[in-house]
Amino acid sequence: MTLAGHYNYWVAIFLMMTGFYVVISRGNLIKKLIGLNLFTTSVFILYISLGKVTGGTAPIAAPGVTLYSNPLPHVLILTAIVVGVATTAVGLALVVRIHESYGTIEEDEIRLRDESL
Amino acid sequence: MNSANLISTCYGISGLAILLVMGLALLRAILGPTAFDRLMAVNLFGTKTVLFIAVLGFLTGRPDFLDIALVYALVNFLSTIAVLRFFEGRKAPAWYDARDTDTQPAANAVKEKPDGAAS
Amino acid sequence: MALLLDLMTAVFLLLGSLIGLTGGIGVHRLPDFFTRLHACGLTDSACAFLVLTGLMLQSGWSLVSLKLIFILIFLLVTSPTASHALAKTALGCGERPLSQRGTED
Amino acid sequence: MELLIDIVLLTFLAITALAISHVRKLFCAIMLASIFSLLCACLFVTMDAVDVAFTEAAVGTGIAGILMLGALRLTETREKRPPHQPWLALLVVCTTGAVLIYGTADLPAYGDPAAPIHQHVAPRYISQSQQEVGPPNFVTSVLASYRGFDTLGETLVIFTAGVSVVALLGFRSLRQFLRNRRRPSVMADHLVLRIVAKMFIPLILLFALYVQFHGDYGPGGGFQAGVIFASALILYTLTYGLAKALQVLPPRILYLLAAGGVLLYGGTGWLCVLRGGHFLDYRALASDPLVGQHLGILLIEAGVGMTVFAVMVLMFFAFSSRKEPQS
Repeated sequence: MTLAGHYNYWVAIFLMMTGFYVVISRGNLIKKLIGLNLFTTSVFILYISLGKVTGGTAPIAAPGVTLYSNPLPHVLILTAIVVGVATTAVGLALVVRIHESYGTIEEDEIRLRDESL
Repeated sequence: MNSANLISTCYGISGLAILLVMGLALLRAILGPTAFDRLMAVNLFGTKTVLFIAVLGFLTGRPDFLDIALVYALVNFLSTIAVLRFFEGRKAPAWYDARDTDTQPAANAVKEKPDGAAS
Repeated sequence: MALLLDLMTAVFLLLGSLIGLTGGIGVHRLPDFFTRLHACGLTDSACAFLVLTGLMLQSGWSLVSLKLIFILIFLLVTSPTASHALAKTALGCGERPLSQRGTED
Repeated sequence: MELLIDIVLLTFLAITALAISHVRKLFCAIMLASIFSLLCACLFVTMDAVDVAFTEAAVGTGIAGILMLGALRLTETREKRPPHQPWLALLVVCTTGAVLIYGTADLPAYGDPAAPIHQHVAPRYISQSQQEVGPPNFVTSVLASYRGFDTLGETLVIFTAGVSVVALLGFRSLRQFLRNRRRPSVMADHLVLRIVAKMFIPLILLFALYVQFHGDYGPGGGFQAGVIFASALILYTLTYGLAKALQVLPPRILYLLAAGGVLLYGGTGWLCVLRGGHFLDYRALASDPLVGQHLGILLIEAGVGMTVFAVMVLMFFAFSSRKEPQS
C-alpha cells in the first residue's frame, strides 16, 4: 500500500464522506442535493480510477497502440452521469414545490409546519 | 537536449503553470467576496480547463480528443451567460448576497442596507 | 526547419504560461472586482492565443489543427464577450469600481 | 509527470469539496460545484476516460449548474444555521470513512494492469469488438451494442425523469405565458451578447451533429450530442427570452421528441426480433452483420440523442417558466 498507488481511492473516499456529511448534517434541501451530487461524482472518480491502466491510453482504437484502459467503467459512468443529472432535476423540482407550499426549504421548519397542522 | 525532449518539457511546464492558475482561480472562487468575483473565477477556471485539456492531449501523445476542449469552451460561455441572466434587472438583491458584510469595510455595508430593506 | 518550429513552439508555450500566471496572480492580488476582471480578461485571450498557436505549430496541417483553430476562434470571441457582460451586469447590480466608491449617493 | 498532475487535481478536488460543505451561501456553493465538475473532467481526461470527460463537460458543468440556479431563483438563497451540533454526523462520517479506507488496502494499486477488473470481459471488448461490432471507439460498441439493453434502461430513466419534472412543475401554455409577460424582453440591452449568441448558435448545432455521428470514431455519441443540442437552445432562450424560444420549439414537439426517441430505441430492438434475431441484436438488421451493427448503433444513438435533447430542454423550460415567489 503506497501513497501513489492508493491516493486516488483515498481522495475519492474523502470526497464521498464530505458529500455524505453534507447530506446528513445540513438542513437545507438544496444543500443536501449538492452534497448528494458530490457523493455521486466521487463514486464516478472511484470507478474510473479502477479502470485506468498505467501506460495505457483512451479506449479508442488507434494504429500502433496496444495497451488501452478498461472501457467498461467508462460506459457505466457515462450513462450514470446523465441519469444523475436527470434525477437531480427531479429532486430540484420537488424542492421548488415544497418551497411553494411550505414557504421554506429548511428541514426542521418543514417538520414544525407539519406538526402544527 | 534534443528537440523532442525540449517540446515535452515545455508541455509539462505549461501544463503545470495552467494548473497553478487554476489553483489561484479556485482560491478566488472560495474567497469571493462578491458573487461576481466567484463567477469571474469560474469563468477563468473554465478557459484554463480548455487549455489544460488541449495541452494534456499533446503531453500524452494522443491529441485527437480536442472535442472535449471545444465543448468546454462552449459550456463555459453558456454557464456564464446563465448566471448573468439570473442577476439581470435585480439591483443588489437580497438573494445572491453580493457582498459579505463581515469581510467588507463598513462603508459598503451601509450602502447596501437601503436596498436590502426595500426588497 | 523542424528545430525552428520546435523552438517557436517552446517560446509560444512558455510565453503563454507566463502570461496566464500573471493573470492568475492579478486575479488573486488586485483589490476589487473590476481590477480583477481586468487582469483576468486581458490575460485570458493572450494566454489562449499563445498556447493554442504553440500547439498548432506542432500538429501541422491536420484535423487537430483545425479543431485548435475552432477552439481559438471560440475563445477569442466568447471570452471578451463574457467579461464585457460580467462587467455590465455588475455595474447594473450596483457594484462600483474602487475609484468611484463613495462619490455617489 | 502524469502522476503529479493527478495528485494536484485530486488535492484541488478535496479543497473544493471542503469549501462546498463549509459555505452557507447557496449561490457560492453552486459556483464551487461547477468548479468541482470542471476539475473532475480534467481528472477523467488524465485517467483516459475521454467519453466520460465529454459527458461530464456537457452535463455536469453546463446543465446541472443551470438547473440548480433555476431552482435557486424559485426558492431561498441562504442556508440557515443547522439547529443541532454536527458532532454525531461527523462521528458517523469519520467511522464510515475509516472503514472504507481500511477496505482500500485490499484494492489493487492504481493503474495496475494485473488488477482483476482487467481480466474478465474487458480484454474481449478490446480485442474482439472491432471484428464483432465495428466502431474503433470501444466505449461506443459496449454502450450501444454489447450493453444495449442497459442503455435502453438508462434512456427510459431519463425519459421518466423528464416526465416527472414536467408533472411536478407543470407548464404554462404559450398563450398564457405571452399574456402574463410583464417584463420587457430579457437582455435587450446586451447587444453584444445577442450578436455573439446569434453567430454561434448555428455552429453549436453543427458541432452537435458532428458529435452525434462521430461517436463511432472518437469521443461522443447520443448522450453528449443531445446535451449540446440542448445547450444551443438554452443559449437561445437565455439571450432572446423564453417566449421566443417557446415559439421556436413548443413543448408539444418536445414531448413528441422525448417519447419518439425512446420509441426509436425500443423499435430498433423489436425490428431485430421481427427480422429473426434477438432483442437489440443488430446483426439481424442487414445481411452483413457488420452493416447491421452499424445501422443499429446509428438508430439507437439517434434515439438517445432525441430523448436527451428533449428532456433537458423540457426541464430547463419547466424551471424557467415557473413564476418567481413574491417575497
